[in-house]
Amino acid sequence: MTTIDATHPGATRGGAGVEENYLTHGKGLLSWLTTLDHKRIGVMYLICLLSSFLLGGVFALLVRTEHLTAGQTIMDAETYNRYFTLHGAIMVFLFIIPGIPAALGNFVLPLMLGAKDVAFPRLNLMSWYLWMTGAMFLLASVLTGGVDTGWTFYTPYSTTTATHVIPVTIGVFILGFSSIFTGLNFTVTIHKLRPPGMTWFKMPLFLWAIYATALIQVLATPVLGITLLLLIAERAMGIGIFDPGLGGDPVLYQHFFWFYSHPAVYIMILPAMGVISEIIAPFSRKAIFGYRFIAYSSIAIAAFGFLVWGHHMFTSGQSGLINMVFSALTFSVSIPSAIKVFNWLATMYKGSIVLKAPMLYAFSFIFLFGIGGLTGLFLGALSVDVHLHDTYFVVSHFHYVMFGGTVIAFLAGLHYWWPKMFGKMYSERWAAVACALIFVGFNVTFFTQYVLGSQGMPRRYFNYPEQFAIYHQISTYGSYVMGLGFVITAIYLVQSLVAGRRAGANPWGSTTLEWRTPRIPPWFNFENPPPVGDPYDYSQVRYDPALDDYVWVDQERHEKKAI
Amino acid sequence: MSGHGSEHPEYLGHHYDTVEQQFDAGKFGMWLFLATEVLLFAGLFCGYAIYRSHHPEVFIYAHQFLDKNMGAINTIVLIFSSFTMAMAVRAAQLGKNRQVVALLAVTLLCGFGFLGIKYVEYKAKWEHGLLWGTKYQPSEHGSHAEEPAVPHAAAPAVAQTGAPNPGHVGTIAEQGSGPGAVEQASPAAQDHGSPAAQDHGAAASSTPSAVAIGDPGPLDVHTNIPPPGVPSVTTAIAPDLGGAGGHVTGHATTHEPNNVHLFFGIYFLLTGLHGLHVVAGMSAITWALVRTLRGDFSPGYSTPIDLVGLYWHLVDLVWIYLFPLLYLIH
Amino acid sequence: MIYLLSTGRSLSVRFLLLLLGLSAGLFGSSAGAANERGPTFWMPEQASVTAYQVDALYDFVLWICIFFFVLIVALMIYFIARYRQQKPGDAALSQASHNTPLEVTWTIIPLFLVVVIFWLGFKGYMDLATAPGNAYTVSVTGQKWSWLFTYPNGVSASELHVPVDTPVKLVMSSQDVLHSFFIPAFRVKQDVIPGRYTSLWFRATRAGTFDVYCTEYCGKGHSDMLTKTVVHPTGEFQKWLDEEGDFIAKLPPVEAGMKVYQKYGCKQCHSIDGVASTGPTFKGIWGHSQALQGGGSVTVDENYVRESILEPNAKVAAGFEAVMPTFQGRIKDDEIRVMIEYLKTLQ
Amino acid sequence: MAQTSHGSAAHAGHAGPGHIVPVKLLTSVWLALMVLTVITVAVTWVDLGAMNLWIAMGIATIKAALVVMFFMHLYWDRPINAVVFVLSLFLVTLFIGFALTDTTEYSPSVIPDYAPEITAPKTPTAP
Repeated sequence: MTTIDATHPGATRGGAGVEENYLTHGKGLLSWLTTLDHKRIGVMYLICLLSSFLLGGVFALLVRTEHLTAGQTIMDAETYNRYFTLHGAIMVFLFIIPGIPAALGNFVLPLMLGAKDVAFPRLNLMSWYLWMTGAMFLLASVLTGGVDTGWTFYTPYSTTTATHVIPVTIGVFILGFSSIFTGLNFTVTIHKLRPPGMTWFKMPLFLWAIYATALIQVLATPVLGITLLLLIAERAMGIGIFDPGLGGDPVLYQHFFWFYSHPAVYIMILPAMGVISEIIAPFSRKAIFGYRFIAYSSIAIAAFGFLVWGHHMFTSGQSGLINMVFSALTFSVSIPSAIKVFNWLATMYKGSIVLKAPMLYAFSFIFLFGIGGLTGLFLGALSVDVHLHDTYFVVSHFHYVMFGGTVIAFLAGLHYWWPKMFGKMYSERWAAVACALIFVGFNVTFFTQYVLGSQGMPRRYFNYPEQFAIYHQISTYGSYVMGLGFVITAIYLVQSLVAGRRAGANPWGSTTLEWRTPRIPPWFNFENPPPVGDPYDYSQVRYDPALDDYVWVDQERHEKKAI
Repeated sequence: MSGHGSEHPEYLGHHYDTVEQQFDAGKFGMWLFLATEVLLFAGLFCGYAIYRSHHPEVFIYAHQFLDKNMGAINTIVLIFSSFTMAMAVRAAQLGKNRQVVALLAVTLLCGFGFLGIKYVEYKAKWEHGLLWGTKYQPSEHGSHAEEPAVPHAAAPAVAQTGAPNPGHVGTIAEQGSGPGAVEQASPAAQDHGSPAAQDHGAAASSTPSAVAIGDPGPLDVHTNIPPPGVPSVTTAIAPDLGGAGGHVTGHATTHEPNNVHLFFGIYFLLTGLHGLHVVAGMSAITWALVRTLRGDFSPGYSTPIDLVGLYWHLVDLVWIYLFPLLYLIH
Repeated sequence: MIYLLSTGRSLSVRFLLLLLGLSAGLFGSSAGAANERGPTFWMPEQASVTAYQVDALYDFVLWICIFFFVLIVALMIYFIARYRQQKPGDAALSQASHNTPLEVTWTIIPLFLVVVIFWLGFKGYMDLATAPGNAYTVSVTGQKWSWLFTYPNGVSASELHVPVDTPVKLVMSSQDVLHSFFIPAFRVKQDVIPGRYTSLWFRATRAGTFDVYCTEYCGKGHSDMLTKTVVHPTGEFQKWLDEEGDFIAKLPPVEAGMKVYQKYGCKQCHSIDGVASTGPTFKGIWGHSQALQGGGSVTVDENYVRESILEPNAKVAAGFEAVMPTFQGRIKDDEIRVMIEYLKTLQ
Repeated sequence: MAQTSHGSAAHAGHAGPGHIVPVKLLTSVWLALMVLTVITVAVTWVDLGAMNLWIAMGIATIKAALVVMFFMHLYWDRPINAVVFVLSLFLVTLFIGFALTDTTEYSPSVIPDYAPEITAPKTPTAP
């Protein structure tokens, strides 16, 4: 860092001399495990999250394989019940909820904001350790036989089953605190660490999305905490709050659970929408359309997200009055989501669209999230939901949103920020192939499940009547295609780390602040606060064919002057 | 770190520009954390609200077994500790570190006092079997246990369900050491004892129950904890036993409502979670105390004390609601 | 469509059919003016008065979804093709960053649509939730992993039998964990909760046999917690009910025992073909010695069978979990007697 | 961070951020809290029916407000901190409101004195 001239605006462009960056700042595993640097913590999260995604994915493939034939294919009913539970619990609590905020958000948020770190770096590291502790509990449960309650832990089944419920709930409880502290950190960072010039409406939309997410993380997760504590108390001490035999109310548990877990859906999807906003604009070389509408819609989704939890309980024995209220409120969430999709399309209109991996994933996102979002309309409508509730229709709907939305956006963001994270490029061609396989495989797997669900196939079924066999088979084959896509992704990403082409400092020509740092950001991000411009004004950068990279016009001018 | 100017004090994080910014960030962070604490308790308050509104009789009946005086004393102790904490924050801002130490120490002592009283209360509940769920087995006193147990609809419910943890049933009898726990009878027995037996029980029980509560010294431990078999006059229409020397009166018996254990479940969850927060707050105060003694703080920088103070006040806030909700039910 | 798909064709052909079926099903669905319709690509057959209403809304929402989905994807593909960057660094044709009237328009139109969907959904739900006052009431008990239906005259059965064209109200409760009662053909579903009565109603529009599923996860046998709804033609329901009422008197004991075996869902866990599942098989069990969990053994005789039905967890067979619910209070003494007669024949 | 409003001129030479509350005010607040505690207990001697609960809650809320505003400095603090706190209370209300309304709505369908005929598994369950 000593080589950097302090009078330079922002940080210098990378490339010359020995690079001192966050990856080379300290050596050895210990320097990583004790790091307070948000970028390293982000990378550590990334590694752990991808590992849990792999684990959850393996369970998913096993579950799908079991459905190749009716009755027992490769496992018995008890194993199947454990596997789908573990698939759900691992994917939801270990991967998707922390997913984009903890891995990509940690890396990108302070850079985008123009800050040197998050507000509380120690707390940030602690979040990671809490995540690890929670993951250990879940893993311990997996190794000792797992749980068979479904990831929702509905009482009274979860209080009476003989499987290891308590370790998993303790694990999820700890993961909840990890999530709370991440959200708290981000909220404070965005409020208090914006550099001069970074006003609220100069913030990139990803930060708006992360901000809205962080608020939900802080305000909803504690209720999950108390719910799980009550469940543990119920199981370990027989406290009776949810036990009808003791005067308790099992349906009350569902209110408790969904008060968190519905907003949690927005913890998953909001950052994904933020990533897509961040990608559509630079890859269309055009200012994002309707910045304020998109920003406000993030906040609106977060706010409405707290008001709709009861739509998970339309057939649960919830009263008709409350069903009506929640159904009405549920539809309110669809409006801001629709606004976002239309704004993305409008951004592409008359753009200069670049077909690179991140943008391909963004297209997949719009396609898949479109389906996922629209099929939500069926489930929000009370009378139709009565038929579709707890069938494969619901399974398909939330996979289209959680996978087609969040996971695809996670991949989009990963491909988008990969050069900034590691300073390397990956193979565009293989990325396109993998994206196509995942897209096709996903649709084959899950579109069939809409049909299954509408026909009445209930979810969480080990066995199924013969008339559903064909759909299950198609679905399973689709999942293999998807799995293949991920294997290819893993291979070319690792290959990129080892032998990837050296990336430029701003290969996509984006104009958010993280692209002002050298090719790999230095330890403290910015020596001086970077000049804050319009995040989506692409006249600030110029394509340089010699470097095959974009250069900042103001930096270039400054360097010329210096010469 | 060539960029760090000379006026970047040691306590200022590298990523902050000014002390004020760091202070603001710390406080905002703490308020967000307090919001999460509020929502953590929200679940239990929600449970309370629902069960109280659906089973008011349970709450009216069961709250008599709580010692209102102890609750009141604890309220006073916590409020006083909040006051000393606020004074400590003020002293820290002014750089009067010796005052800070003294005030924090007093606050800590109040914390211990609160926990001590809570311990006495818990012990009494434990000895009387006034516990949660399947462990709710109010003990009998005197000749009461000689009464034949009358079959009762609620009894099998208590005994049979929630049985993921077999083996708990009956453990109180083995563990309890107070006189009240010596004889263990079916939970059904106490509602149906004949009036005569009830009389007898009332007479016989006042002494052992007082003994069982323990001897917390100057605190007023009269028989505000009637044995469960001997509820007061017509609890169903809820005359309060009164804070000023309320005691078991009259011989009329009222039936114990079903699922009284729900109240104790909620009581233990709420006060237990609150107690954990008291312990956490005390740890934080100890940490602040040590750092003050080490001389970490100056008038320019005492944010940690401020933050610990905020946390401690929240603990007080929760109790301000718990006291009337649990002890002063009408 | 379904028929075509389930015939033995190669997978690729089936998949093609599935894709074709998308459109076929759609057009089929728009023609559903009659009060009843067979299975379509999307929905199972309609067999209740409310099914038509639910399907109409389903189709309405489906068309809205298709419209918006096609709109979005078509625009996306058109923009990709039309505005694709020609060479690196090319700028966009326009930098328009907002257009408030346009944005307000695409906020208002969806808002209007969802209000309509909500209203229709709510109306349909009110019809589903409000049983006619004269409905014939059947009590339903869910337990791991079988259903038991009890009729006003005290008769009980493991399959639901109802008269056609008559409103039937089910009052349901669970004996253990949550279950959910679902008849796809009637488009009705309701969770069955321990400690509470929940209810649903339907009026079957034609005679036939329809699937019943449990749709709230309830453990190992969740996917086997199936039964049938038999809708009797006019006049035949009462006949069935009368016969069912005194089958023990009318049938030979062994046959009556077999009926009991089916009625209480014994077959979910106890096979009669010698293969053990959740519980020991009944084949060859009578008169033999059964090893018990925790040591010891017992001879399977009248007393043991009776005890196992009424207090299932008193003596659990070795190698099995104590998961059997008690039948105390529901099974009649006579029924246990004929059940034992039936067991004796399973050698 | 230019719009800082706290810290008062009265404390010249005070370098740190944050408002310094006068001892007199702190003491008054404490005394007020004690008085309100006594009132809370005293009110329970009078039977006012359902009003008892609301009076108790009202007094508790006044006490809480005193603590929050003066002991916790929220009166002088940045508004955002108050917004966060109020938001959390709003969500508590929302949560309890919906859950309570729903359970009350369906309470007629609850089976009184429900005791399942089935005994739960007697085998020891895993933790």
